[in-house]
Amino acid sequence: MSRSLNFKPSNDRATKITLTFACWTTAILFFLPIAWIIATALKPKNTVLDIPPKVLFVPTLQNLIDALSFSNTLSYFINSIIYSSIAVLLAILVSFLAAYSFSRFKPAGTDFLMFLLLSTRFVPAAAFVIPFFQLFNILKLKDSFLGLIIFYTMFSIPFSVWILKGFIDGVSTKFDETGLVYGAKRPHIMFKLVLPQVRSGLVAAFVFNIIFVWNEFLFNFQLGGLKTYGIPVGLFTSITKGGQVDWSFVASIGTLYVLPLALVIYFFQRYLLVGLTFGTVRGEV
Amino acid sequence: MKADDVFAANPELDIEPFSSLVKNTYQVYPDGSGIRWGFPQMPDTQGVFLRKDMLEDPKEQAAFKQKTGKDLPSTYEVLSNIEFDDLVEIIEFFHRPAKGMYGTALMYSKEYDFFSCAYYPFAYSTGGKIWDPETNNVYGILNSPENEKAMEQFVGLKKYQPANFAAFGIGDMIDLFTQGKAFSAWQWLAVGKFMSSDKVPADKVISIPLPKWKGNLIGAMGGQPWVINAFNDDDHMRVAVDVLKWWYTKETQDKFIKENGGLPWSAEGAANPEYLEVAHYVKPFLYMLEEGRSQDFWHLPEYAEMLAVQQAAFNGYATGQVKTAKEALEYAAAKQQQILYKAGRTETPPPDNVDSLKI
Amino acid sequence: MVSQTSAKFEESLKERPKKRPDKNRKLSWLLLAPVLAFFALLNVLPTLWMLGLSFYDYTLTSYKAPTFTGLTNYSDFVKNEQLSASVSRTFIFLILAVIAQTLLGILIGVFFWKNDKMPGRRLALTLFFTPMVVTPIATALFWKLMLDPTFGVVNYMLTSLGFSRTDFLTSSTLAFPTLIVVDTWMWTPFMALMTLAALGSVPKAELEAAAIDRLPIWRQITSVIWPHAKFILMLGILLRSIDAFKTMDLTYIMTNGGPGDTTELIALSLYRFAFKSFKLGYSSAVSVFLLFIAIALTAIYLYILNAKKKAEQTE
Amino acid sequence: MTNSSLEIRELSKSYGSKPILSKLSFAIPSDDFAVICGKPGNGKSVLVRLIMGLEEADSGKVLVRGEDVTNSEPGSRNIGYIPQTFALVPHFSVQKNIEYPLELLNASKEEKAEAVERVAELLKITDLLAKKPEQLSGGQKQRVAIARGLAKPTDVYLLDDPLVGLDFKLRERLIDDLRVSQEKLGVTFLYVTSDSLEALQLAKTVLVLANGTIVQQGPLADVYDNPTNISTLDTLGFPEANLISGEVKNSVFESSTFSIKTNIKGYSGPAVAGIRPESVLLGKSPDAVVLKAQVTLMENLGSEIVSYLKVPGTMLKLVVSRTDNEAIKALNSNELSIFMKLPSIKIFNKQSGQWVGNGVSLV
Repeated sequence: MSRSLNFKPSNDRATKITLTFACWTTAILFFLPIAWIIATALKPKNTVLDIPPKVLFVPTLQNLIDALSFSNTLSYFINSIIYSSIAVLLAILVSFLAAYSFSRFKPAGTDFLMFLLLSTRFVPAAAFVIPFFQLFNILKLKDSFLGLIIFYTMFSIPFSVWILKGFIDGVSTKFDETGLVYGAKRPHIMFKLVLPQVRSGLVAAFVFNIIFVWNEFLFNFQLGGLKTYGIPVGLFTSITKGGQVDWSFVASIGTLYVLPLALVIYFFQRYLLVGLTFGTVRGEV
Repeated sequence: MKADDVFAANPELDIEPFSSLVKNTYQVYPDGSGIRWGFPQMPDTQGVFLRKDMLEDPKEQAAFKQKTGKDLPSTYEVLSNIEFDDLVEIIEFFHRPAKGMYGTALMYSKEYDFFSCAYYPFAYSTGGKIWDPETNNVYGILNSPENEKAMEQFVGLKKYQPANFAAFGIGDMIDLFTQGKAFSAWQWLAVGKFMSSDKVPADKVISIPLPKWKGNLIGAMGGQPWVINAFNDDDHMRVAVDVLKWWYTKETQDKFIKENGGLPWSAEGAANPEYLEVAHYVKPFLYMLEEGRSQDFWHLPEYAEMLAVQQAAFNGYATGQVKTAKEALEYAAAKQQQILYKAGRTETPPPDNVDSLKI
Repeated sequence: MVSQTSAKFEESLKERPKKRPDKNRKLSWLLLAPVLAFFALLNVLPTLWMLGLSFYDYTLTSYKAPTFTGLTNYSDFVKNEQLSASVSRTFIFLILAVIAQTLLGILIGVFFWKNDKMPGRRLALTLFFTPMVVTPIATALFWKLMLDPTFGVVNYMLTSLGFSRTDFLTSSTLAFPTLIVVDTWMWTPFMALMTLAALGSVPKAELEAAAIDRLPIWRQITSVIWPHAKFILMLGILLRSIDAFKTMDLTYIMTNGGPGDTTELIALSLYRFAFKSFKLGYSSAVSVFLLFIAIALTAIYLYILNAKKKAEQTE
Repeated sequence: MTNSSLEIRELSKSYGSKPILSKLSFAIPSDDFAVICGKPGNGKSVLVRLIMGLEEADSGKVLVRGEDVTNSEPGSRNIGYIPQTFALVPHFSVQKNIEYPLELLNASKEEKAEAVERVAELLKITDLLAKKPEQLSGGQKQRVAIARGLAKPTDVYLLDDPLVGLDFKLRERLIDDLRVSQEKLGVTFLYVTSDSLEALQLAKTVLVLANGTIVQQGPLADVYDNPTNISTLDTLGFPEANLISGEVKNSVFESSTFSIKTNIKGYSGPAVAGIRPESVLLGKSPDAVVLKAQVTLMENLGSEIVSYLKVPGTMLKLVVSRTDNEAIKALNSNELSIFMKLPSIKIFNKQSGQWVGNGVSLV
């Protein structure tokens, strides 16, 4: 039995080199299609469909500039940033309150409510669009930031509650009790004592949901409008120019799209892991 | 809301179209009622784009002559009256897949109405019908032997196309043609401006109407109208009418046709010699727009559902999932009959086995 | 030192102490209120709406007012073999894709986990994770381009290597497996991430002990790793299963359900009913059906999770 | 008893059908250092939570400074609190942690600075003030927690087993500090612990908690020397007391180890004789129970050695000083004889645990 055949981080040099090679190869293989998109964005427009494909070319930023200056692209980007960040922050705030309540007071039906919350994320989006569309028309919320923010707040609540509850469960109730004994009021305990201790959970919930909301297309498309469309809609509605797919445009938007997300993943890798497991794992990836 | 009401208040918008096709396709509902709901925006008809430079190449002409004993036509006058079989002969001649040049490209995609619209001229021109607008019946009409033969002929052209022909839509054909990989493409004429590139510049392209089947030709209609949403408030309504007024001004139409590759459709625009000279695809467009030369399909609220059914079945035949054209047509006809029957548009029920039909 | 007990005190002991007004109970619901309000407005309401609609014949494009038709929509749905085929196709897709992603994800996850100090690990993981965060609209479109027989780089490489041109997306035999491959590309990183998380939940000491004892690899897995890791892995499989069941972007963009209906998954059919045909009643019935499947999957997972909790409590 | 700082009256609490505390009562006068000592699982932490108001009693009352606080909020009871787990807020500096109770009272900057200086000096942590809790060792954390508890300007403090889990040396030091602090501040400490050594070292007054109630309360020496309940003997003292089961008949205690005459009146039946290890002596003596013994195990406690002796019918523990060479020599010999003075043998009712009498003479 070789030493490497066990489930602990390896120290053996040969194994390490093999593993490093395997990991990097895998990473690059998976990234290749994305790399192709980025390369396409940097290629001169008229060489995109060349066969054999142009691998060596003088990169140009023209496509990116064109994409950003096309129609409303820039404002779609800004819209995306506005509604996704406000909605996710709002969701985290209300989710924190709820998660605190679930964790500390365990009101009747806690398990059931948590289950209900989670199950909503599993309904096919198309099923809900029409009721929402009609609801938004009745409430006059269509194509308004208020409407989108309300929607995406709900959209972000289930996972936020789950993640934050996991984290608050991990903070000893001794803090609450010590605070109570010294005469602290509940809001003080929640925001001054507990909240700072679940910072990782807050970041995880933020990272996790911002990726979801940033990528959400269908509802933005149906509930939004010219004032409030986000970048996925911007991309979707401008794929074709004159009947043909504008590959440079798609690639440029794809590139502009992936960059912030890649940065988020790079800098908040740990939190991505934490978010995906609802706070049950807090370690390093 | 009714366009007639808008015309009543703004008579200057009521522009005379070049042919009744425009009115019947984009304006009137229900068929034959004369009640107008829409405003013509961008009518479209079908044609074939060809590589003029290849047709005019003396070497090719000589080779063609040697191979077939016929002259290789290269002028609009001759090509615009070409018979289907003759066009296929030329396509076959230029089909050189080993050199990365395909003879032609047509639309077989499942997307939207791509397959259907590309296929309809084959059916219409050989005597096929897709339904009976009087009784709203489909079954027994769509699945006719004529349509079956037409579909076999239509899909039979795959031998001159790339392997993924069955996914072809407007964009794929533009890419193929403008990258210099196809000799010809059966395409909507309204995208004519995009059927050239720096690899295949506009002066190397010629467009013609669809070919004729023993002298007969009926194409499908494309394009779209404007319509005004009846739920608009007064402000939106005013703006909508203002947009229409702007759209129909001479300046806007000039700009649309001369600079943006648009097409004229009004009696006045069609008569404008300037417009005719703007691009090669204006002539075939107007030709196809002549009375009776093109035909639209069902004007019914259920059209989307009916379309989805037949697109899946027809595309299935193109890809080999459905073995025969007969099966594809049978499936589509039965399902469409069911849709219309359920919607209360016809008295005739679908065949009994309709629920168990599968592609 | 026991205090003198007056008669009055004796008296007061007989009655239970007055309950302090239960502030906590009130507070707990007050804190839940915003989330519950959002939930009621944006989930309960639409769900009930959807449930209600599913009993009506309601088509936006017809002028008929919605009419109550009871279970007709459901029976239509069940009778329609085209749709049943679509549902079973979706399950096949789900099973194959999730199995592929899980196995590959575990393998890659273990690689990265064992190599926790490799150079540039963070960057490698970032590259590896990107497929699952970029909008499928862009990636699916580019896969379509890359797989194109004429312009695609994949076919270019295949032909350069002497293989024949392959039309991945228009062949009725290849399109479905091709979609599974692309879906696997997109979601294997997710399962690898869950694997990393699952392995991270195994106490280091137990792993050390297993390594020192030189337990055979399968024993390490069954007796040390699996008991800790299974819940997070199960969670990953659950999330993936439900998402796979909902797959729409990929099929919509890459094949539109074609060729024919060989890649038509139920979410796409649903989308068509709702947004192409505007058959609200019918599409609601389909949605309710999908909702039940999703809830069933979730309930199974939570059942397992609770079984775990109970097991821990009795320990 | 209005001058008591803290008084508990017939407090009862059960979880479901499981009674935890039953009719527990006691009172602690001001300026006392009172230690509640009870073995683990006897309901100490529930008692603490009830006193602090973190839980509600089923019945009974809690009085602080003579005032009924049974139904008041934890924060309004004005008790200084030092929790068992440190519960130092991780994102506050040590200084801020200590100030925290004052912060909540809206104390002025000067008041806070003064209080911090006072308790920091008391607990010798002045140099730690700028640090974060995570930078502290366990003992330092505990000092900070104590300092925080003491920083609250009040006259009643509840210390919930604050030294649990600390190493021996630290405990010794902190025990000293606590005693000094209590005296300097001139306030009431109620200290809850399961460690009888701590109780012995700290208490002025000791309260023995057993079976959900206070079985004995009084000055330390008094309680130690005159246990009125077998639980007291069992709980308080280190090493634990020797217990020998037997029977009382006509004032005579009979067991398989020895039989003696006692001063028991009005009780006969099953009984237990309790002898503290330090009352078991080496050698022989008249008017004492003399037994032959064999050493089975010697446990070195540093300054003392505990020997486990086999005697007829049972085992006995005996303590000798490490420096007592003669005694150690004796323990190593084969022929060993031990004796127990008669008054040091306490007899308890086996059922109720109540003290019934002492030995008076040999049979």
